Amino acid sequence: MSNKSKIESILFVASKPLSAKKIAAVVKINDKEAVELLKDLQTNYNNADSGIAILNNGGEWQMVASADNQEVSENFLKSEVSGELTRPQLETLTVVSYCGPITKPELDQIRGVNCSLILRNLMLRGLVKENEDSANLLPAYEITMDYLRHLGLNSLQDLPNYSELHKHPYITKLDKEE
Amino acid sequence: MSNKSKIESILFVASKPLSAKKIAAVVKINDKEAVELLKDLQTNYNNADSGIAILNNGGEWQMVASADNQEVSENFLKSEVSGELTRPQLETLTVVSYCGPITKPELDQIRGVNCSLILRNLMLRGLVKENEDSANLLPAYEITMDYLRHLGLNSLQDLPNYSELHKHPYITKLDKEE
Amino acid sequence: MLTDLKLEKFEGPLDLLLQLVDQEKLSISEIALSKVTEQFFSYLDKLEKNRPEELADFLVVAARLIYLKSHSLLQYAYPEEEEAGPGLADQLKLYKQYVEASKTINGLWAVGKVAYGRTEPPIKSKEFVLPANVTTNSLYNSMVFLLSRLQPTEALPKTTIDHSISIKQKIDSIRNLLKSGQEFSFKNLLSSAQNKTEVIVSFLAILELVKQQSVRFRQVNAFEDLLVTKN
Repeated sequence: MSNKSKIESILFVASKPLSAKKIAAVVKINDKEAVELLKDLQTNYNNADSGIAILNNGGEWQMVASADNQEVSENFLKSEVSGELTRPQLETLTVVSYCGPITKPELDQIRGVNCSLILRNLMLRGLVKENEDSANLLPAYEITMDYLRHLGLNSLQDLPNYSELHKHPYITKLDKEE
Repeated sequence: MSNKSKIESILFVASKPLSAKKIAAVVKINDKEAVELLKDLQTNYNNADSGIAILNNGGEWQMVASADNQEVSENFLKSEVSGELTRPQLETLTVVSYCGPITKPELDQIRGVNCSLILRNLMLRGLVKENEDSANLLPAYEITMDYLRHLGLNSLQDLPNYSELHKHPYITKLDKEE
Repeated sequence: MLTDLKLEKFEGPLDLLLQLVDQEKLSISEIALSKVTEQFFSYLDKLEKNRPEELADFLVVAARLIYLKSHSLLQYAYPEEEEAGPGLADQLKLYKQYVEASKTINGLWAVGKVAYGRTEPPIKSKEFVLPANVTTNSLYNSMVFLLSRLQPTEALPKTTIDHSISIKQKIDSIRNLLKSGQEFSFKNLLSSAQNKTEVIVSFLAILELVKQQSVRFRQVNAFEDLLVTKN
């Protein structure tokens, strides 16, 4: 069997998001090959009338039932309540969605207010997580796969104007200043 | 979305065999149509290099990882079970060890993030269990006997500095804030 | 110019600025910002009473507005200066883009389409395996690390804004000064100042009076004393 089909099997049996690194280790190929094959699978699955989609968020991958079929899926699962987002939560989530991984000073700078409490709140709701990469001194924040699932998107790149708002000059500038 | 894609989503999220009747009822089509569509999906999936297969056994249908990839699927699940805990998982297990039995809100409060997924994972790995004591409204979590035995301890009190860390003021202070 | 925007509705200083600029039907520019400076300041008093914890964020923007305003009034006093970081107008434009984008996100969120993952793995392991990194030592270290994170942060030193004198009080005293004479020296006015805040307040009071066309001032050479004359 091909490595691609092995990855398909692994994504299928997993019950949580998996890093490409982890998948590569199990299939015994290098990370780059794994990402290539994952993208390949994504192309196969993420078409207009597919009942299964492959999500990708910051190096993590997960196979899910299409968001469009939420209603029938809920017959077999406890339905997950999304709940309302408050205006500050929404604004913070938007910046983290477009600019993540992003540090708190960068986020504070963009919103013009201290975001500590909101971030804590969003982490408690499981919508934002602290980046575990400890190479940086400051923790960076990014959105979770659960949040992506609730938006019904396959990846953040599907957001309107993503590339424009993602690499904004001021953000990269802040990066250098910090 | 087409009925075929709905059935695909249903087979994906259900982790057990389903009768065509049940599937037809959820999609709101008749049984014969459902069987047609199931066969159709089977043709799509059950080809030589697919990582997912659809089984049909006596009127019941189930989506499974391809038999040919059984080894890699099992390796993956095994590595999931025996592999190292991630930092958040280890931290959650630590809190349950030193402060258990503990409810989920208490745990969330101490760690500052939602621990649902992590708890589920720790339970799947047999490290943590839900306290059966139904006197309380909220379930409490505590460590399992297996875990204690494998740590080589007779009781949690044998953990380093248990008495000091068990009721540490920083943690009891959080309780009062609630 | 009185505004009827409600304080509770602002997320933060940038949000307030954005709404003030919108209300004046201006597009975001440094000129627009200096035009809404006064309205912005009128909210600071209310803020101090109702949302004191957010005052610091608003004061940062207030300081930058004052800088912009004085810059636009006294352009010659600011030689070509490299600004540190993005300008306030640029920052506001960027903020506005994300506010717009948040509407899309809200739309997606509100639709409530959820992509469900599999919750149960098809095979479960029967025997118990202790994860490699779970040892009594690693548990202890992890607990100590957690406690260090829970350690209460020391309360920030509290300080209040120096309310020694307000611009209005200063304007009144300058008006009084001009009752007794046609002209006075700015340097003399400052010599009686109690602290830095009062120096700044005096300067702003003079700017305000110039704007109201109550006074004008003369300066023969750069960095020399200013002579303030009654109109």
